Amino acid sequence: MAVRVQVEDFDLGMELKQLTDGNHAIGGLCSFVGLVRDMTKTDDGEMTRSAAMTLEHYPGMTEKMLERIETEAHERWPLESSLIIHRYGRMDAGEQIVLVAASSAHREAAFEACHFLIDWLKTKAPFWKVEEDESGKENWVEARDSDDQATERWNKN
Amino acid sequence: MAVRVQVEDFDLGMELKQLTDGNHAIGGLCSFVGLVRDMTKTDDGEMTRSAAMTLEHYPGMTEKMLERIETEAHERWPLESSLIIHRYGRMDAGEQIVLVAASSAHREAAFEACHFLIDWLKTKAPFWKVEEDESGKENWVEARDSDDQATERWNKN
Amino acid sequence: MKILYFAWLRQKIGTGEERKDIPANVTTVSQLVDWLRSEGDHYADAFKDTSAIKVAINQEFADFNATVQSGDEVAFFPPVTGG
Amino acid sequence: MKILYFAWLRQKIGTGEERKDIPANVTTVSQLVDWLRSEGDHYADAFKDTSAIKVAINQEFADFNATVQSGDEVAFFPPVTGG
Repeated sequence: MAVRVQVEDFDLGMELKQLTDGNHAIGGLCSFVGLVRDMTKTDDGEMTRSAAMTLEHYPGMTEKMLERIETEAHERWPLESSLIIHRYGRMDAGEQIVLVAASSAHREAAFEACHFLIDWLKTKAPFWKVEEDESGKENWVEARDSDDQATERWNKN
Repeated sequence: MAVRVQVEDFDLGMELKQLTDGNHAIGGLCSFVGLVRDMTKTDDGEMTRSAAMTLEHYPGMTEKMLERIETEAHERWPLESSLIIHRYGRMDAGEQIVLVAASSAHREAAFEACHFLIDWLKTKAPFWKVEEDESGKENWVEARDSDDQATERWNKN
Repeated sequence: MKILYFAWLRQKIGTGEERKDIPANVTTVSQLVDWLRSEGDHYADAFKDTSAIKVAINQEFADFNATVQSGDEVAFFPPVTGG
Repeated sequence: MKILYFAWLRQKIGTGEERKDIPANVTTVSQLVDWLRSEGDHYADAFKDTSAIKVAINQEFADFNATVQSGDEVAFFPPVTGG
Protein backbone atom coordinates (compact mmCIF):
# COMPACT_ATOMS: atom_id res chain seq x y z
CA MET A 1 0.00 0.00 0.00
CA ALA A 2 1.32 3.39 -0.95
CA VAL A 3 0.05 6.86 -1.82
CA ARG A 4 2.19 9.53 -3.46
CA VAL A 5 1.23 13.11 -4.34
CA GLN A 6 3.94 14.71 -6.41
CA VAL A 7 4.85 17.23 -9.13
CA GLU A 8 7.26 14.87 -10.91
CA ASP A 9 6.24 12.39 -13.58
CA PHE A 10 6.44 8.69 -12.71
CA ASP A 11 7.96 5.64 -14.44
CA LEU A 12 4.89 3.49 -15.11
CA GLY A 13 6.80 0.28 -15.88
CA MET A 14 8.97 0.53 -12.77
CA GLU A 15 6.02 1.33 -10.51
CA LEU A 16 4.01 -1.64 -11.78
CA LYS A 17 6.99 -4.00 -11.57
CA GLN A 18 7.48 -3.13 -7.88
CA LEU A 19 3.85 -4.07 -7.15
CA THR A 20 4.38 -7.70 -8.11
CA ASP A 21 8.13 -8.33 -7.64
CA GLY A 22 8.79 -11.25 -5.35
CA ASN A 23 5.14 -11.88 -4.45
CA HIS A 24 4.17 -15.19 -6.06
CA ALA A 25 0.70 -15.15 -4.54
CA ILE A 26 -0.30 -12.56 -7.17
CA GLY A 27 -2.30 -13.87 -10.12
CA GLY A 28 -3.33 -10.52 -11.62
CA LEU A 29 -2.37 -6.84 -11.65
CA CYS A 30 -4.81 -4.23 -12.95
CA SER A 31 -3.75 -0.63 -13.51
CA PHE A 32 -5.23 2.60 -14.81
CA VAL A 33 -3.32 5.66 -15.99
CA GLY A 34 -5.07 8.99 -16.57
CA LEU A 35 -3.48 11.27 -19.17
CA VAL A 36 -3.87 14.91 -20.23
CA ARG A 37 -6.01 15.09 -23.37
CA ASP A 38 -5.53 17.95 -25.80
CA MET A 39 -9.27 18.50 -26.08
CA THR A 40 -11.30 20.36 -23.49
CA LYS A 41 -14.93 21.40 -23.10
CA THR A 42 -15.65 25.13 -22.93
CA ASP A 43 -18.40 26.81 -20.90
CA ASP A 44 -20.79 26.47 -23.86
CA GLY A 45 -20.10 22.74 -24.08
CA GLU A 46 -18.00 23.07 -27.24
CA MET A 47 -14.83 20.99 -27.66
CA THR A 48 -11.69 23.02 -28.18
CA ARG A 49 -7.94 22.39 -28.20
CA SER A 50 -6.24 22.92 -24.87
CA ALA A 51 -2.55 23.64 -24.60
CA ALA A 52 -1.97 22.51 -21.02
CA MET A 53 -3.63 22.20 -17.65
CA THR A 54 -2.75 22.81 -14.03
CA LEU A 55 -3.83 20.66 -11.10
CA GLU A 56 -4.25 22.29 -7.72
CA HIS A 57 -4.79 20.23 -4.56
CA TYR A 58 -5.30 20.54 -0.80
CA PRO A 59 -2.02 19.37 0.79
CA GLY A 60 -2.69 17.26 3.85
CA MET A 61 -6.31 16.49 3.06
CA THR A 62 -5.31 14.97 -0.31
CA GLU A 63 -2.95 12.41 1.23
CA LYS A 64 -5.47 11.63 3.99
CA MET A 65 -8.29 11.01 1.48
CA LEU A 66 -6.14 8.92 -0.87
CA GLU A 67 -4.95 6.76 2.02
CA ARG A 68 -8.53 6.28 3.14
CA ILE A 69 -9.63 5.28 -0.38
CA GLU A 70 -6.77 2.77 -0.60
CA THR A 71 -7.59 1.34 2.85
CA GLU A 72 -11.22 0.98 1.83
CA ALA A 73 -10.17 -1.00 -1.26
CA HIS A 74 -8.13 -3.38 0.89
CA GLU A 75 -11.11 -3.88 3.19
CA ARG A 76 -13.40 -4.71 0.28
CA TRP A 77 -11.10 -6.98 -1.75
CA PRO A 78 -8.31 -9.44 -0.88
CA LEU A 79 -5.46 -7.40 -2.39
CA GLU A 80 -1.78 -8.27 -2.38
CA SER A 81 -0.57 -4.76 -3.26
CA SER A 82 -1.85 -1.38 -4.41
CA LEU A 83 -0.61 2.04 -5.41
CA ILE A 84 -1.99 5.52 -5.99
CA ILE A 85 0.19 8.23 -7.53
CA HIS A 86 -1.41 11.59 -8.29
CA ARG A 87 0.52 14.51 -9.75
CA TYR A 88 -0.23 18.22 -9.34
CA GLY A 89 1.09 21.35 -11.01
CA ARG A 90 1.24 22.19 -14.72
CA MET A 91 1.08 19.41 -17.32
CA ASP A 92 1.07 19.33 -21.10
CA ALA A 93 -1.13 17.18 -23.33
CA GLY A 94 -0.02 13.55 -23.30
CA GLU A 95 1.45 13.67 -19.79
CA GLN A 96 0.50 11.14 -17.12
CA ILE A 97 -1.69 12.62 -14.34
CA VAL A 98 -2.62 9.69 -12.16
CA LEU A 99 -1.87 5.99 -11.66
CA VAL A 100 -4.00 3.56 -9.66
CA ALA A 101 -3.16 -0.13 -9.49
CA ALA A 102 -4.19 -3.20 -7.51
CA SER A 103 -3.00 -6.81 -7.48
CA SER A 104 -4.66 -9.91 -6.12
CA ALA A 105 -4.63 -13.70 -6.37
CA HIS A 106 -7.57 -13.43 -8.79
CA ARG A 107 -8.28 -11.07 -11.66
CA GLU A 108 -11.80 -10.04 -10.65
CA ALA A 109 -10.61 -8.56 -7.34
CA ALA A 110 -7.75 -6.72 -9.08
CA PHE A 111 -10.11 -5.25 -11.70
CA GLU A 112 -12.82 -4.19 -9.28
CA ALA A 113 -10.41 -2.68 -6.76
CA CYS A 114 -8.58 -0.71 -9.47
CA HIS A 115 -11.86 0.58 -10.90
CA PHE A 116 -13.04 1.47 -7.40
CA LEU A 117 -9.81 3.38 -6.65
CA ILE A 118 -10.15 5.71 -9.63
CA ASP A 119 -13.94 6.14 -9.26
CA TRP A 120 -13.68 7.13 -5.60
CA LEU A 121 -10.62 9.29 -6.17
CA LYS A 122 -12.53 11.23 -8.85
CA THR A 123 -15.13 12.49 -6.36
CA LYS A 124 -13.36 12.28 -2.99
CA ALA A 125 -9.78 13.49 -3.49
CA PRO A 126 -9.41 17.30 -3.32
CA PHE A 127 -7.90 18.11 -6.72
CA TRP A 128 -9.04 20.80 -9.15
CA LYS A 129 -8.13 21.16 -12.81
CA VAL A 130 -7.82 24.39 -14.72
CA GLU A 131 -7.30 24.12 -18.46
CA GLU A 132 -5.70 26.66 -20.76
CA ASP A 133 -7.06 26.99 -24.26
CA GLU A 134 -4.81 28.02 -27.14
CA SER A 135 -5.46 31.72 -26.50
CA GLY A 136 -4.22 31.31 -22.92
CA LYS A 137 -7.70 31.65 -21.38
CA GLU A 138 -8.19 29.54 -18.25
CA ASN A 139 -11.28 27.36 -17.69
CA TRP A 140 -11.88 25.57 -14.41
CA VAL A 141 -13.02 22.06 -15.27
CA GLU A 142 -16.51 21.32 -13.96
CA ALA A 143 -17.30 18.18 -12.01
CA ARG A 144 -19.23 15.63 -14.09
CA ASP A 145 -22.44 13.88 -13.07
CA SER A 146 -21.04 10.69 -14.60
CA ASP A 147 -18.27 10.73 -11.98
CA ASP A 148 -20.83 10.97 -9.18
CA GLN A 149 -22.72 8.06 -10.71
CA ALA A 150 -19.50 6.04 -10.98
CA THR A 151 -18.88 6.64 -7.28
CA GLU A 152 -22.50 5.75 -6.42
CA ARG A 153 -22.10 2.36 -8.05
CA TRP A 154 -19.71 1.28 -5.30
CA ASN A 155 -22.19 2.21 -2.57
CA LYS A 156 -24.62 -0.45 -3.71
CA ASN A 157 -22.35 -3.33 -2.69
CA MET B 1 -4.30 -2.81 -32.44
CA ALA B 2 -1.84 -5.63 -32.03
CA VAL B 3 -1.78 -9.28 -31.00
CA ARG B 4 1.42 -11.16 -30.13
CA VAL B 5 1.80 -14.84 -29.18
CA GLN B 6 5.33 -15.51 -28.00
CA VAL B 7 7.63 -17.55 -25.77
CA GLU B 8 9.66 -14.53 -24.63
CA ASP B 9 8.76 -12.35 -21.66
CA PHE B 10 7.66 -8.76 -22.40
CA ASP B 11 8.64 -5.35 -21.04
CA LEU B 12 5.40 -4.13 -19.45
CA GLY B 13 6.44 -0.48 -19.10
CA MET B 14 7.65 -0.23 -22.70
CA GLU B 15 4.54 -1.94 -24.10
CA LEU B 16 2.19 0.37 -22.20
CA LYS B 17 4.20 3.47 -23.13
CA GLN B 18 3.87 2.63 -26.82
CA LEU B 19 0.08 2.48 -26.48
CA THR B 20 -0.21 6.15 -25.57
CA ASP B 21 2.91 7.79 -27.02
CA GLY B 22 2.05 10.70 -29.28
CA ASN B 23 -1.73 10.21 -29.11
CA HIS B 24 -3.12 13.17 -27.18
CA ALA B 25 -6.72 12.07 -27.66
CA ILE B 26 -6.15 9.41 -24.98
CA GLY B 27 -7.52 10.22 -21.53
CA GLY B 28 -7.10 6.80 -19.94
CA LEU B 29 -5.18 3.54 -20.33
CA CYS B 30 -6.30 0.40 -18.52
CA SER B 31 -4.15 -2.71 -18.42
CA PHE B 32 -4.22 -6.17 -16.88
CA VAL B 33 -1.26 -8.52 -16.42
CA GLY B 34 -1.76 -12.18 -15.51
CA LEU B 35 1.08 -13.81 -13.56
CA VAL B 36 2.05 -17.36 -12.60
CA ARG B 37 1.02 -18.03 -8.99
CA ASP B 38 2.95 -20.55 -6.91
CA MET B 39 -0.24 -22.12 -5.62
CA THR B 40 -2.31 -24.60 -7.60
CA LYS B 41 -5.47 -26.61 -7.00
CA THR B 42 -5.12 -30.43 -7.11
CA ASP B 43 -7.76 -32.88 -8.37
CA ASP B 44 -9.21 -33.11 -4.83
CA GLY B 45 -9.56 -29.32 -4.66
CA GLU B 46 -6.64 -28.89 -2.24
CA MET B 47 -4.20 -26.00 -2.64
CA THR B 48 -0.60 -27.06 -3.11
CA ARG B 49 2.65 -25.38 -4.13
CA SER B 50 3.44 -25.55 -7.82
CA ALA B 51 6.96 -25.22 -9.14
CA ALA B 52 6.18 -24.10 -12.67
CA MET B 53 3.65 -24.39 -15.45
CA THR B 54 3.63 -24.86 -19.19
CA LEU B 55 1.21 -23.23 -21.61
CA GLU B 56 0.34 -25.05 -24.82
CA HIS B 57 -1.62 -23.39 -27.61
CA TYR B 58 -3.05 -23.95 -31.09
CA PRO B 59 -0.81 -21.97 -33.48
CA GLY B 60 -2.88 -20.26 -36.13
CA MET B 61 -6.20 -20.52 -34.33
CA THR B 62 -4.78 -18.65 -31.32
CA GLU B 63 -3.80 -15.60 -33.34
CA LYS B 64 -7.09 -15.69 -35.23
CA MET B 65 -9.15 -15.79 -32.03
CA LEU B 66 -7.12 -13.07 -30.29
CA GLU B 67 -7.45 -10.78 -33.31
CA ARG B 68 -11.19 -11.39 -33.37
CA ILE B 69 -11.50 -10.60 -29.65
CA GLU B 70 -9.53 -7.37 -30.11
CA THR B 71 -11.65 -6.38 -33.14
CA GLU B 72 -14.81 -7.03 -31.13
CA ALA B 73 -13.54 -4.70 -28.37
CA HIS B 74 -12.94 -1.93 -30.92
CA GLU B 75 -16.46 -2.41 -32.28
CA ARG B 76 -18.00 -2.14 -28.81
CA TRP B 77 -15.96 0.78 -27.40
CA PRO B 78 -14.35 3.89 -28.92
CA LEU B 79 -10.74 2.81 -28.34
CA GLU B 80 -7.61 4.70 -29.33
CA SER B 81 -5.26 1.72 -28.96
CA SER B 82 -5.16 -1.84 -27.64
CA LEU B 83 -2.74 -4.71 -27.18
CA ILE B 84 -2.87 -8.42 -26.38
CA ILE B 85 0.34 -10.33 -25.61
CA HIS B 86 0.04 -13.97 -24.58
CA ARG B 87 3.05 -16.17 -23.84
CA TYR B 88 3.31 -19.94 -24.19
CA GLY B 89 5.90 -22.49 -23.08
CA ARG B 90 7.30 -23.12 -19.60
CA MET B 91 7.07 -20.38 -16.95
CA ASP B 92 8.08 -20.15 -13.30
CA ALA B 93 6.06 -18.64 -10.47
CA GLY B 94 6.06 -14.84 -10.65
CA GLU B 95 6.46 -14.67 -14.43
CA GLN B 96 4.12 -12.63 -16.63
CA ILE B 97 1.76 -14.79 -18.74
CA VAL B 98 -0.53 -12.33 -20.46
CA LEU B 99 -1.05 -8.60 -20.99
CA VAL B 100 -4.25 -6.96 -22.21
CA ALA B 101 -4.58 -3.19 -22.46
CA ALA B 102 -6.96 -0.63 -23.94
CA SER B 103 -6.89 3.15 -24.15
CA SER B 104 -9.70 5.60 -24.87
CA ALA B 105 -10.67 9.25 -24.48
CA HIS B 106 -12.61 8.25 -21.35
CA ARG B 107 -11.79 5.89 -18.52
CA GLU B 108 -15.01 3.87 -18.55
CA ALA B 109 -14.42 2.65 -22.10
CA ALA B 110 -10.79 1.79 -21.31
CA PHE B 111 -11.80 -0.19 -18.21
CA GLU B 112 -14.66 -2.07 -19.82
CA ALA B 113 -12.72 -2.94 -22.97
CA CYS B 114 -9.72 -4.18 -20.96
CA HIS B 115 -11.96 -6.30 -18.73
CA PHE B 116 -13.76 -7.64 -21.79
CA LEU B 117 -10.47 -8.58 -23.50
CA ILE B 118 -9.28 -10.78 -20.64
CA ASP B 119 -12.73 -12.29 -19.97
CA TRP B 120 -13.23 -13.32 -23.59
CA LEU B 121 -9.64 -14.48 -23.97
CA LYS B 122 -10.09 -16.78 -20.95
CA THR B 123 -12.81 -18.82 -22.67
CA LYS B 124 -12.18 -18.26 -26.39
CA ALA B 125 -8.41 -18.39 -26.95
CA PRO B 126 -7.04 -21.94 -27.39
CA PHE B 127 -4.48 -22.14 -24.58
CA TRP B 128 -4.07 -24.96 -22.06
CA LYS B 129 -2.12 -24.89 -18.80
CA VAL B 130 -0.38 -27.83 -17.19
CA GLU B 131 1.06 -27.26 -13.72
CA GLU B 132 3.90 -29.15 -12.07
CA ASP B 133 3.70 -29.72 -8.33
CA GLU B 134 6.87 -29.96 -6.23
CA SER B 135 7.13 -33.72 -6.81
CA GLY B 136 7.17 -33.11 -10.56
CA LYS B 137 3.64 -34.48 -11.12
CA GLU B 138 1.72 -32.73 -13.90
CA ASN B 139 -1.88 -31.53 -13.50
CA TRP B 140 -3.87 -30.13 -16.40
CA VAL B 141 -5.68 -27.04 -15.11
CA GLU B 142 -9.45 -27.38 -15.36
CA ALA B 143 -11.61 -24.66 -16.88
CA ARG B 144 -13.51 -22.71 -14.23
CA ASP B 145 -17.24 -21.98 -14.27
CA SER B 146 -16.45 -18.46 -13.04
CA ASP B 147 -14.62 -17.82 -16.33
CA ASP B 148 -17.69 -18.90 -18.31
CA GLN B 149 -19.83 -16.59 -16.20
CA ALA B 150 -17.38 -13.73 -16.75
CA THR B 151 -17.67 -14.26 -20.50
CA GLU B 152 -21.48 -14.49 -20.27
CA ARG B 153 -21.62 -11.05 -18.69
CA TRP B 154 -20.51 -9.44 -21.95
CA ASN B 155 -23.28 -11.17 -23.92
CA LYS B 156 -25.93 -9.22 -22.04
CA ASN B 157 -24.94 -5.89 -23.58
CA MET C 1 -9.84 30.33 12.50
CA LYS C 2 -7.77 29.17 9.53
CA ILE C 3 -9.78 29.49 6.31
CA LEU C 4 -8.64 28.00 2.99
CA TYR C 5 -9.94 28.63 -0.54
CA PHE C 6 -9.21 26.53 -3.61
CA ALA C 7 -9.65 26.77 -7.39
CA TRP C 8 -11.88 29.65 -8.58
CA LEU C 9 -12.83 30.51 -4.99
CA ARG C 10 -9.15 31.22 -4.31
CA GLN C 11 -8.98 33.37 -7.44
CA LYS C 12 -12.15 35.36 -6.63
CA ILE C 13 -11.20 35.95 -3.00
CA GLY C 14 -7.59 36.70 -3.91
CA THR C 15 -5.93 34.48 -1.34
CA GLY C 16 -5.64 30.74 -0.70
CA GLU C 17 -5.35 30.95 3.06
CA GLU C 18 -6.12 33.43 5.80
CA ARG C 19 -6.55 33.57 9.58
CA LYS C 20 -9.66 35.35 10.83
CA ASP C 21 -11.13 36.12 14.24
CA ILE C 22 -14.71 34.97 13.96
CA PRO C 23 -17.57 36.64 15.91
CA ALA C 24 -18.94 34.54 18.79
CA ASN C 25 -22.36 34.19 17.14
CA VAL C 26 -20.85 32.39 14.12
CA THR C 27 -21.18 28.71 15.05
CA THR C 28 -22.03 26.94 11.76
CA VAL C 29 -20.57 26.87 8.24
CA SER C 30 -23.66 28.69 6.91
CA GLN C 31 -23.21 31.48 9.47
CA LEU C 32 -19.51 31.65 8.58
CA VAL C 33 -20.38 32.08 4.90
CA ASP C 34 -22.94 34.80 5.72
CA TRP C 35 -20.37 36.62 7.82
CA LEU C 36 -17.67 36.29 5.12
CA ARG C 37 -20.09 37.78 2.53
CA SER C 38 -20.31 40.88 4.73
CA GLU C 39 -16.50 41.17 4.75
CA GLY C 40 -16.27 42.52 1.20
CA ASP C 41 -17.49 42.34 -2.38
CA HIS C 42 -14.99 39.66 -3.45
CA TYR C 43 -16.32 37.39 -0.68
CA ALA C 44 -19.92 38.20 -1.64
CA ASP C 45 -19.08 37.40 -5.26
CA ALA C 46 -17.26 34.14 -4.43
CA PHE C 47 -20.06 32.91 -2.16
CA LYS C 48 -22.93 34.12 -4.40
CA ASP C 49 -24.09 30.57 -5.20
CA THR C 50 -23.16 28.08 -2.48
CA SER C 51 -24.84 25.18 -4.30
CA ALA C 52 -21.57 24.81 -6.25
CA ILE C 53 -19.36 25.05 -3.15
CA LYS C 54 -18.12 22.24 -0.91
CA VAL C 55 -16.69 22.62 2.58
CA ALA C 56 -14.21 20.64 4.66
CA ILE C 57 -13.63 21.12 8.40
CA ASN C 58 -10.24 19.98 9.66
CA GLN C 59 -9.70 18.19 6.33
CA GLU C 60 -12.96 16.22 6.49
CA PHE C 61 -15.88 16.84 4.12
CA ALA C 62 -18.73 18.53 6.04
CA ASP C 63 -22.20 20.03 5.57
CA PHE C 64 -23.09 23.73 5.65
CA ASN C 65 -24.98 23.19 8.91
CA ALA C 66 -21.93 21.64 10.60
CA THR C 67 -20.52 23.37 13.69
CA VAL C 68 -17.32 25.43 13.42
CA GLN C 69 -15.02 26.61 16.19
CA SER C 70 -12.28 29.19 16.35
CA GLY C 71 -9.48 26.57 16.30
CA ASP C 72 -10.80 24.84 13.17
CA GLU C 73 -9.29 24.69 9.70
CA VAL C 74 -12.20 25.37 7.32
CA ALA C 75 -11.75 24.95 3.55
CA PHE C 76 -14.09 26.07 0.74
CA PHE C 77 -13.80 24.73 -2.79
CA PRO C 78 -15.79 23.69 -5.88
CA PRO C 79 -16.60 20.00 -6.49
CA VAL C 80 -13.32 18.13 -7.03
CA THR C 81 -12.07 17.36 -10.55
CA GLY C 82 -8.93 15.28 -10.12
CA GLY C 83 -8.00 11.93 -11.60
CA MET D 1 -8.06 -35.21 -42.98
CA LYS D 2 -5.68 -33.38 -40.65
CA ILE D 3 -6.57 -34.14 -37.03
CA LEU D 4 -5.03 -32.23 -34.09
CA TYR D 5 -5.06 -33.07 -30.37
CA PHE D 6 -4.14 -30.71 -27.55
CA ALA D 7 -3.40 -30.92 -23.79
CA TRP D 8 -4.30 -34.28 -22.16
CA LEU D 9 -5.92 -35.53 -25.39
CA ARG D 10 -2.54 -35.18 -27.08
CA GLN D 11 -0.91 -37.09 -24.23
CA LYS D 12 -3.47 -39.90 -24.21
CA ILE D 13 -3.42 -40.35 -27.98
CA GLY D 14 0.34 -40.02 -28.11
CA THR D 15 0.50 -37.50 -30.95
CA GLY D 16 -0.46 -33.86 -31.49
CA GLU D 17 -1.18 -34.12 -35.20
CA GLU D 18 -1.93 -36.82 -37.73
CA ARG D 19 -3.33 -37.25 -41.24
CA LYS D 20 -5.99 -39.89 -41.66
CA ASP D 21 -8.07 -41.22 -44.54
CA ILE D 22 -11.62 -41.11 -43.24
CA PRO D 23 -14.30 -43.62 -44.40
CA ALA D 24 -16.96 -42.12 -46.70
CA ASN D 25 -19.74 -42.72 -44.15
CA VAL D 26 -18.03 -40.42 -41.59
CA THR D 27 -19.66 -37.03 -42.23
CA THR D 28 -20.02 -35.43 -38.76
CA VAL D 29 -17.73 -34.79 -35.78
CA SER D 30 -19.66 -37.40 -33.73
CA GLN D 31 -19.16 -40.01 -36.42
CA LEU D 32 -15.48 -39.09 -36.61
CA VAL D 33 -15.14 -39.60 -32.83
CA ASP D 34 -16.93 -42.98 -33.04
CA TRP D 35 -14.63 -44.07 -35.85
CA LEU D 36 -11.50 -42.87 -33.99
CA ARG D 37 -12.60 -44.87 -30.90
CA SER D 38 -12.52 -48.00 -33.08
CA GLU D 39 -8.95 -47.22 -34.19
CA GLY D 40 -7.35 -48.27 -30.88
CA ASP D 41 -7.53 -48.29 -27.09
CA HIS D 42 -5.71 -44.96 -26.66
CA TYR D 43 -8.36 -43.29 -28.84
CA ALA D 44 -11.15 -45.06 -26.97
CA ASP D 45 -9.61 -43.90 -23.69
CA ALA D 46 -9.09 -40.27 -24.84
CA PHE D 47 -12.67 -39.99 -26.20
CA LYS D 48 -14.34 -41.89 -23.33
CA ASP D 49 -16.19 -38.80 -22.08
CA THR D 50 -16.81 -36.26 -24.83
CA SER D 51 -18.66 -33.88 -22.51
CA ALA D 52 -15.23 -32.51 -21.51
CA ILE D 53 -13.99 -32.24 -25.11
CA LYS D 54 -14.28 -29.30 -27.48
CA VAL D 55 -13.83 -29.37 -31.24
CA ALA D 56 -12.70 -26.86 -33.86
CA ILE D 57 -13.08 -27.30 -37.61
CA ASN D 58 -10.64 -25.29 -39.72
CA GLN D 59 -9.73 -23.28 -36.60
CA GLU D 60 -13.33 -22.34 -35.77
CA PHE D 61 -15.18 -23.67 -32.70
CA ALA D 62 -17.83 -26.18 -33.81
CA ASP D 63 -20.45 -28.61 -32.46
CA PHE D 64 -20.22 -32.40 -32.47
CA ASN D 65 -23.01 -32.59 -35.04
CA ALA D 66 -21.15 -30.29 -37.45
CA THR D 67 -20.21 -31.67 -40.87
CA VAL D 68 -16.60 -32.69 -41.60
CA GLN D 69 -14.92 -33.30 -44.94
CA SER D 70 -11.69 -34.98 -45.96
CA GLY D 71 -9.86 -31.68 -46.57
CA ASP D 72 -10.71 -30.26 -43.13
CA GLU D 73 -8.42 -29.53 -40.21
CA VAL D 74 -10.24 -30.91 -37.15
CA ALA D 75 -8.89 -30.24 -33.64
CA PHE D 76 -9.94 -31.87 -30.36
CA PHE D 77 -9.07 -30.34 -26.98
CA PRO D 78 -10.34 -29.80 -23.41
CA PRO D 79 -11.98 -26.46 -22.45
CA VAL D 80 -9.37 -23.70 -22.77
CA THR D 81 -7.45 -22.46 -19.70
CA GLY D 82 -5.27 -19.57 -20.89
CA GLY D 83 -4.99 -16.05 -19.57
